[in-house]
Amino acid sequence: MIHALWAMISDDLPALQIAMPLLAATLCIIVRRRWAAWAVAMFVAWGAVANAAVILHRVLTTGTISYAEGGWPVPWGIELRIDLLNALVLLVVTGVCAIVLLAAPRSLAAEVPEEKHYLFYTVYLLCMTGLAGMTVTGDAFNIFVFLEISSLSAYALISQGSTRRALTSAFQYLVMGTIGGTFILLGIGMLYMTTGTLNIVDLGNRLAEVGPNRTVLVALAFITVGAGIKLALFPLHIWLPNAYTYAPAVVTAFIAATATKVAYYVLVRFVYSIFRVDLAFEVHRLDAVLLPIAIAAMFAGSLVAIYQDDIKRMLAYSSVAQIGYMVLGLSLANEHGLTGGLVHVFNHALMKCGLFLVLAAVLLRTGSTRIEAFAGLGRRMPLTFAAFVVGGLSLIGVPLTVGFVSKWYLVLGALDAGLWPVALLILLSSLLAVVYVWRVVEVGYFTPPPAGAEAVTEAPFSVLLPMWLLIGGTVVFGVFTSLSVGVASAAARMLIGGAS
Amino acid sequence: MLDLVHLVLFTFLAVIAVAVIRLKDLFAAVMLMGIFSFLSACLFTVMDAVDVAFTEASVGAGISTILMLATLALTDSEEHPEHNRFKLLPLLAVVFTGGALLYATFDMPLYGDPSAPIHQYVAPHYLEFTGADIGVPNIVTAVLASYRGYDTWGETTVILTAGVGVLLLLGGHAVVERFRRRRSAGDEDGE
Amino acid sequence: MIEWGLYNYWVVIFLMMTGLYVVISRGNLIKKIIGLNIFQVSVIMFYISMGKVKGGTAPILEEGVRVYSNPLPHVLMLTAIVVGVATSAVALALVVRIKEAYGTIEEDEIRVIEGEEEST
Amino acid sequence: MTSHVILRVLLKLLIPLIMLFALYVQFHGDFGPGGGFQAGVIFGAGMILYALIFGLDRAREVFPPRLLEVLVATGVLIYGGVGVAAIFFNGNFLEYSVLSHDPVHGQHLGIMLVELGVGLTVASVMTTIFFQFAGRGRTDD
Repeated sequence: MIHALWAMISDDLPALQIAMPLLAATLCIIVRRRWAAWAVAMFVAWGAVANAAVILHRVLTTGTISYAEGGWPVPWGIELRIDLLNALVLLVVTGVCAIVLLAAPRSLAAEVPEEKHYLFYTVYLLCMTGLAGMTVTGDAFNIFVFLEISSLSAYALISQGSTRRALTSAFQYLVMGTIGGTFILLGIGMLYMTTGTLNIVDLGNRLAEVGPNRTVLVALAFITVGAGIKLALFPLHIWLPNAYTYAPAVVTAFIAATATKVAYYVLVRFVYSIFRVDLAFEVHRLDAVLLPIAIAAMFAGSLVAIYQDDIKRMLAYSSVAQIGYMVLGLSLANEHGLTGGLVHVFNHALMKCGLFLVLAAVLLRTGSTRIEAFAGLGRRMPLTFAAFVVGGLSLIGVPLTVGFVSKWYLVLGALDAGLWPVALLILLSSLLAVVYVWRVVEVGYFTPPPAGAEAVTEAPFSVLLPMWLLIGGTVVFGVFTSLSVGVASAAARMLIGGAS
Repeated sequence: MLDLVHLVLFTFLAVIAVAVIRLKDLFAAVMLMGIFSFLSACLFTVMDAVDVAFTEASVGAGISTILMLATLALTDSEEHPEHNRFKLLPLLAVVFTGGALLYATFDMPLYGDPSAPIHQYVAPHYLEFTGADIGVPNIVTAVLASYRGYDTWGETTVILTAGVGVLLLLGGHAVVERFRRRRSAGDEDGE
Repeated sequence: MIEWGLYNYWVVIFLMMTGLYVVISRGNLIKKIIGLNIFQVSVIMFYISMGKVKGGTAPILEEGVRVYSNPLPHVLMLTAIVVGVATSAVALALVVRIKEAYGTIEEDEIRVIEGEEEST
Repeated sequence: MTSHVILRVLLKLLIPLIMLFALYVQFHGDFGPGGGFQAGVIFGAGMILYALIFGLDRAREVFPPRLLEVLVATGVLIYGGVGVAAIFFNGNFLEYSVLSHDPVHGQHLGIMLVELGVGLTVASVMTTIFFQFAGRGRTDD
């Protein structure tokens, strides 16, 4: 019976990856009860992780998977196409979604009325579906459709923060995000106009035949700017600090680790699979634009982070800097550099999601995420605070953490490109991270809690577990790099080679 | 004849778009936006996109306008003009973006040119095989629901997301108030 | 017969940019949404323009008709219209909540209120 | 809403016609312009009109918000259900051809069902959104 079922669906896993969470989201509305909705979400989220793992395994063993939605062959129908690059991103998105869900009921109860939790889980699953949908699809317009699903649900999730500033942050994100999405739509329109197709592989091949022209150049510009807004590339990042600061804690943990990563994936996909290295970098010199911007982002994000008193906002600015590293990897356009950028998608998701869950725990116990709330936490919430320290070390890029791995490959990439000043700047910007992480560590271990402060206890297990799963991951994957770096470097080789 | 209609519609659309910038009265601006949508729908008909025209007329001129009016009833219907100082940066940004798009047009196929790439590849397949594959005369329906049915499922999900999003934002007013009170009674730094 | 050539695109670009200008230059939140709408509808016009074939008719199969306009941009834009109205609905709901929480829907006034909140 | 007698009487006659037109658009989409989305919007507009004329309370009695919520979900569920059903008939996701012995007939069936799902979701979402906006202005809720 089980075997028969498996034989039936085993070829349809790419489609089920999207279909199951989406159907589960609608089920959450129907069941309505808070715990039932959570159970449905948990079940399907962990199922999605398993599915993504099977897909990654299959891609590693048998190569790129192509799935024709509706049974219509390419280019007439929509294709799902999963290679090493999106298999990795898919695992990140589903994994983060499932792990954060563990902490959701406890953390949400403090911020969102219980009667609304079922709607919250619905939108949460929709957001995950949107992000996963953007990741697996092989069709340029389909990326736009799922981009809008994920964006709309992200706006709704962010607006659920407990202060009124969540509303204005969500609105600001909505306006910028819609402009970004529409820019991407315009860019896709221009590509379609010059080639007549929407399938990504087909687009790449036909674009190579057409060669450079003015419409293609502007399409590249619009897609870069549109994706730049969605991935919060400096100076288009202004929506991000507010959105991360005022969203509910679990939403920040989820969005910070997934939404910008998938936007980065989209940019990589367009640049390397559609425009491809010769058009994007040799003809149109995209690197001349992106490289300075990425370096500016690394420094601007870290510098501003140092002066923040709200730790949530501090980590948000740190994300701006980390996105700079990823884009740096993209714009180096060599194998080591791109490996560094791609592996940082995985690594940064681990550490940022873990760190934001630390903040969720602190918020739950002290009612604030401002730096004063951290006074004496090293003793009062030892496990939580230790997680912050490990995550912070990873942000800095200390050896044996994942942060080191990414920076190692970025430095190698910069040296390969003959840009040793860039390598130096990578190291220099890490020092800035030391400053802002140390500020918190100092307060946590060396500032005594204010006299008469309420007793604070260790965070509940349901928050500690996902937190340490992720923070533990930053050490495990910092030591055993074969999986993450292996997949990322193979993906980078494939992308630079021009095949997809 | 159709070209004349095309020209007149374009003129009206341009006038309306500029008027929206200037208008202080939000009620009038919303009505103009409804008219903008309706005129666009007419333009889509001229360009043979009857399904799109139908949708734009019912959504843009209908539902959107109703929602805008409902929002105006709950908020302000006047823009505060003192906030509209002239700012140079937005104008520069728009001129630059528009310039880039203008630059792009010079390698685009001319309007209506049957030899444009999009009329040579993929689309002819739909025109040729829809009859045999699907047996539905309206090719737009066939492509929408079958060839690109996955997109349309995504589109339906977008609508679902909007509905649930609005429920999250506006639903259960009393529930939210109770939650606020309970929270601020529990801890002082509630909000 | 008017030869549209590229003029058609130019008018559409003008409309697009007018919408974008309203979004980024006006401080009133509802005005911003109206601007977004105009921007999105103009992008739809851009797609529909490229689908037109001279002398063609609407892509509904009929006896005796040889030339049809391209149906694919129409299909894509049906989706885009839906995305537009969905975004508007969520944006308007946010505006209603912002009005309730701040008492205003002008960006500048909201910024002043938030500035005071931070300094206390 | 006690005045406007003429309006109310006229609209009472008009609303069934609007609903009928929505159904026509829903099921005639294969042949002419129209389909699930447009039909859903028209149907939603009919319900909104009802709420405008007879008041929100009565409209909520006719279309309870909870029912609308379930209908919103059902539409997407039908669409996805057709897709998953195709998998169980040994096809790909959303491959309607396998739903019947004759591929073209399967396509007809699939398109009709998914359009129904689209119409259902769109109509109920439009109504839900309007109810939420209209209900917001009042103190009780």
